[in-house]
Parts: sequence; C-alpha cells; structure tokens
Amino acid sequence: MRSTQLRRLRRAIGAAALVGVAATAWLGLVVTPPAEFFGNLVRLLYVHPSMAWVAFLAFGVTTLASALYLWRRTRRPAWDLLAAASAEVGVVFTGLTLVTGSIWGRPTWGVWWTWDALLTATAVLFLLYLGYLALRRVPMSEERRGVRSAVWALIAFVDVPIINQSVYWWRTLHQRPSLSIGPTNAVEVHGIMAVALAVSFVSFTLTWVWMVWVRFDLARRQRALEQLELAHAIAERLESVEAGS
Amino acid sequence: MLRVAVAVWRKDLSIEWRSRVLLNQVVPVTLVIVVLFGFGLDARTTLLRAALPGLYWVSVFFALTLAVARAAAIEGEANAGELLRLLDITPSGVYLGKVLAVATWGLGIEAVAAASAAILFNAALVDPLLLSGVAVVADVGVSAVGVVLAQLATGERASESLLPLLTLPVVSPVLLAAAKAWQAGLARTPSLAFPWVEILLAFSCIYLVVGMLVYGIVLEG
Amino acid sequence: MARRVVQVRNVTVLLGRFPALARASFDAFEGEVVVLEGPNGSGKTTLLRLLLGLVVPAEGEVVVFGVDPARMPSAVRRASTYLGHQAMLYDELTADENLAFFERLRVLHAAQAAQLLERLGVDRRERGRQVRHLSQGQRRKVALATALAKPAELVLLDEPHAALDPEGKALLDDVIVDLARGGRTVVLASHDPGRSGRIATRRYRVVAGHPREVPAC
Amino acid sequence: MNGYVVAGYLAVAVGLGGYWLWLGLLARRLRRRERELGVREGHDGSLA
Repeated sequence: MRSTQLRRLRRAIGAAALVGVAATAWLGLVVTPPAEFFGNLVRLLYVHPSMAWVAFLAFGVTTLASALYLWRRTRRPAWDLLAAASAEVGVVFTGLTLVTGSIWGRPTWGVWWTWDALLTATAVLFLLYLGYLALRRVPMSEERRGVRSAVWALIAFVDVPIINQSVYWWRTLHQRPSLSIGPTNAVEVHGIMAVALAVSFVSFTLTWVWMVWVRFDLARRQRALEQLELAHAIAERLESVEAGS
Repeated sequence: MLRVAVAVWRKDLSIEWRSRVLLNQVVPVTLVIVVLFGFGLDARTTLLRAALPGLYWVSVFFALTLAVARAAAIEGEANAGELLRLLDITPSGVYLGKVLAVATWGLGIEAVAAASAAILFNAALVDPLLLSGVAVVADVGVSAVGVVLAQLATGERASESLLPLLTLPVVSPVLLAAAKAWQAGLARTPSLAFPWVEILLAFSCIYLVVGMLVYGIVLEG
Repeated sequence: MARRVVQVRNVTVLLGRFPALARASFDAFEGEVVVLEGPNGSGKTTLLRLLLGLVVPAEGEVVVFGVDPARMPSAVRRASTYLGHQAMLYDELTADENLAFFERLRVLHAAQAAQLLERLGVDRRERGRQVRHLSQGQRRKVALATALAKPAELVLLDEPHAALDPEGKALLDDVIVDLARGGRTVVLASHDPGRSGRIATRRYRVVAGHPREVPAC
Repeated sequence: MNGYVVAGYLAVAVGLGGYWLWLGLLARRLRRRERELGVREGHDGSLA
C-alpha cells in the first residue's frame, strides 16, 4: 500500500537524520583537528552554517507553499498545512542559528551580540516568522486563516531582500566590516573538515525534512478529525429536522 | 479607482475631524513618549541630540501603528469590510484611500513629534527640506504596509498586540533608513542620506503595489 | 411564469463547526416578496448571506441570476442589495454624509435615498445629525434607506422591521410592496410572522437550518 | 574541550531534541483523540 510505503520512507529519513546528526557530533567534536587560528572554536563551524541554511530553506518552502495556496487554481489545504509546518520548524532552526552564532561571537569578538549585517537580518527574519505563528493562532475559519497567513508570508518574503540591503549598507557604509567575519569565510576548509561540514549539511537537512513531514502529518490528521466531528454535527442537525417534521 | 480612493480618504478625514481620536489620544501619546525619552536619558541634551533621529523615529512608529489601528477600527465599526465587498467596490481603490488617510494623519503626528523633539531636546532641525522629504516617504511606506496588516490582524477575536508584532519587524528597514537619513541631514552631510532615501522610496513603492494586489484577497478571505 | 431569480438546492453551510444550513432548498421568482420565518439561530441570516456569496456552501448548488455567487460574487452583488442586522453606517458621520459617501462610490443617488428617508419619516434636521446620536429606530431607517436606494434587482433584508415603531413598520411595508410591484425580488427574514404575513407572496418556515415552504391559506 | 563549543552543541541538542519531544507530545494527544472518535491509526484525511 502506498501510505505504508510512505511511512516507511519517513521512518528511514528519520533514522538517517538521527545517525547523521550523531555522526556530525562525533566528527565535529572528536575526529576533526582544531584549526590553526580558531583552535577548538572551529568545531562550531559544523553546526552553525548548516542551521542557517536550513532556516532559509524552511522559509523558502513556506513562501512557495503560501504562493501555491494563494493561487486559486492550486489552492489545496495541504499547501497551507505545509507552509505552517515548514515555518514552525524553520523558527526552531532560526533560533538555533542565532544562538550558535551568538556563542561563536562571544569568544571571537568578545560580545554575545554584534550588529553584523547577516546576524541582524536573521534576527528580523526570526521576528517576522514569530508573527506568522502568532497570526495562525488567531481563531478564524480555516480558509480565512490560510489566505491571511499566506498573504503575510508573501509580505514577509518581499521584506527579506529589503532588510538585507538596508542592514548591509548600515554596517558597511561607514566603517569597514572588520567584525563581520562569519564562521564560514575565515577558515580554510580541507580534508576531514570538509567531510564533517558536508555530513552536517546533509544530516540537518534530513532532520528538517523529517520534522516537517511529521508536523505536516500531525496537522493533516488533526484536520481529518475536525472534519469527522463536523460530519457528526451535520448528521445531528439533519436528525433534528427530521424529528421536527 | 482614484475616485474611490478620494472618497474613502475624504470620509476618513471627516470622521477624524468629528471624533478627534487621534488628536486627543494618539498625538498626546507621542508627546509622552518624547518626554519619557528625556527622562530615560537623564535629560542630557548632548546625548538626546545625538540620539534624536532614532528616538524620534521610534516614537513616530509607535504612533503610526496606533493611527493604523484607528483607521481599521473605523471600518470595523461600520462592518465595512463586508460593506465594501457587497457594494463591489475596487479593493485597490479602498486600499489607496486608507493609505492616503493614514499617511495624512501620520504627517500631523510627525510634525508635532518633530517640533516637540526639537524644543525638548534643544536641537536645531537643519536641512528641513531633506528631513520632511524623508518623513513623507517613510510615512507612506509605513501606511502602505500597515493598512494591509491591520486588515490581516483584525479578526473577530484577534488581540490588539498582534498588529504591532506584525508591523514593526516588517517596517524595520524603514526605521533604519529614516533614522540614518535624518542623522545625515542633521549632521549637515546630506549626500550620505541618498542611499537611505533610495531604500525608503523602494520600500514605499514595492509595498504600495503589493498592498493594491493583496488587499482584495485579504478582504475576501 | 415569472423569471426564477434565486435557486438553492440541497445546500449545507458550515459556520466554523456548526452546520447553519442543512440540505436547504429555496426559490425566489421575479416580483415576489418571499418571507423567511423562524426563530433566532435557525439559519435565516445564513441563507441570505449564501445568496451573496458571503458564505460558501460545503455542498449543494446555489444559482442567483444564473450564476454561482461563490464563483462570481461581483456579478451577483452588483445587482443586489442587502441589509444585515448591523447597520452598515459610519457612526461619526451624519446620515447625509453617509449618503454622500455612498453616492461618491457610485452606489446610489443621494437624492433618491433622501426621498426614501422622508417617506420613512426621517426629516431634514435628523439627517444632519451624527448617526450615533440617532435613536435605534431612526438609525435603522437610515440603514434601510441606504440599502433600498441602491438600484438592485434582488433586495435581501434581514429583520428589517426590528427596532421600528408600528408606524415605521407600516411605512416600510408600503415601500417593500412598491419595490416588488416595480419588478424587484424581495427576500426578507423575520421572526414575526404576523407582521410579514401581510406583504408576503410566499413564505418559508426555517427550522434548524432547513427551510420549508408554508402552503398559502 | 572549549566551553563555547560544548555550549553550541548542547544548544543544538536541546533545541532539536525539545522540538522532537513536543512533536511526540502532539502525536500522543492526537492519537488519544483519534481513539476516542474511533478512527483507526494513520487514517487519511482527504485534502482535496
């Protein structure tokens, strides 16, 4: 049966993600050597950039699903649920991007937070999607919520390049960005380090896929339950009509 | 579409003229915020003057979200979302009218806030042309976003804190750009303001177009 | 046979999780005054809103002026007018200013609406007062006048007699009868069968989201 | 080992692990309701 095959695939992805994340930790903490300049700190390189990549991937998927929902011909409740699932998981990964970035910043720059362009833009993105989740919590009909959150996702998406441009100018117009050496562009990556980096990207992406899938499935089943309750309510109302006549 | 926009705009202005909610509540709130900044920064005028662009724009942004909420409340009273749908009126015209109305009120708020900040912080507003030009464009940008978001956030049971949560992050580039442009103007280095004015113009144009496209969808949904 | 303006077949409408209409069928023909009777919460309002595409059926078929209002709402709405429970007026404007606003939107002729107001017993002085200062009954009349002054073939009124004094109710009845004689189709909801029985050409009794035609007696 | 590195890896573990636990909680609650309504597990909701 198709659905059992799908469930098996999902379970395989989940297992692969778990193994991958464990491998990332092992490679990052044990196998790879400390770097010349950054010392042991370089080990953060195996978690932070992949978090950021997944965060942007998640919001890309949310935007795409929202657009597909808004377009009348492709409007399906599934797109709305996918957008929501992806955004929720995306918020987790964005939060982790900010936390790991901050942990990287403290020993490198001496501060927990620097108004580095990329970091600032990520923080605003985080706030935008907290707004998305808050909007979804407002009680309203399913379709209205779908349309409104999709519109919001598009508005937020349009905002991202503008935010990027403005914070970039903000931090670079006057002083040269002596601080904005992200963890990625200051280290020469080679050999086993490249392997660890690749493993981390793949396994965190798989983690994301698995989490979105599970979350989507939960939302879908939730919806099915609500529709079942609805069918009961209609039947009851019809019975009362029959009884009244 | 323009006819509808002007009708909506005139209607909102005359309602405000009658009720004076903004004049009696929102403008004083703006003044209070400006005064509180003076308290918070220990009335050190050098510090206040240096921080004036930021403080000014933060207080104006709060006041603008209140103005946007008020504009939405007017329509809510008359159940106008439904009304306008029923009358089959161009949503983009209504949208433009609402943006115009909020922007008009916003200009008043900005003028009062600027005057009080200049007096209380003991600052000279040099280069008034640049400053007011920036103020107009930023005002339109915030209104353009705010009107759509107010329509998103005013559900039957949406809380009042949702609108600022949605609006303020979206308009954060406007805050940044307007504050930087003012900083450049006040420092008598207007040429430094140009990239920021560019951002402001781009933001306002983009969101006016986006708003006209999606306002109808939001009304119907 | 008069032209069929509204046709509703086996429609179920869900409001949230609540089936406001359950397998409802309903018709209205040109020149008719159709009255929907029934207690509050029986689905009368939902039925009116269904005809304008303001609520979308979960199942069943709706045809108004030959089209589906959920698919082509503007075609239906352009040719109809609707008065709901809530007066759709701006409280801080005067009655005249409200009319002027709608005239500027090209929805109605203010002069015509003013005439209608005169007929319903709202005089010039009252028209110059802010709507929020008017009594419930006068507000209702202003709302009625704005709704009825719109040139529309299909007139949908939800409890139009509510809040009116006996004299106002009688005046409104005259207006409605005139509209129907002029070839308009009127559908009105009412929980007061004695009142509306006089002007109805046909009546439906709505119980638990299910309308049934009341045989003429 | 560097304390910051440990903190970074821990943060990721706590964040992803926490979300995973929350998903589990949601799934448990959902399964209970499904059983109450007599739906067999993995029932497909139609998403047409």
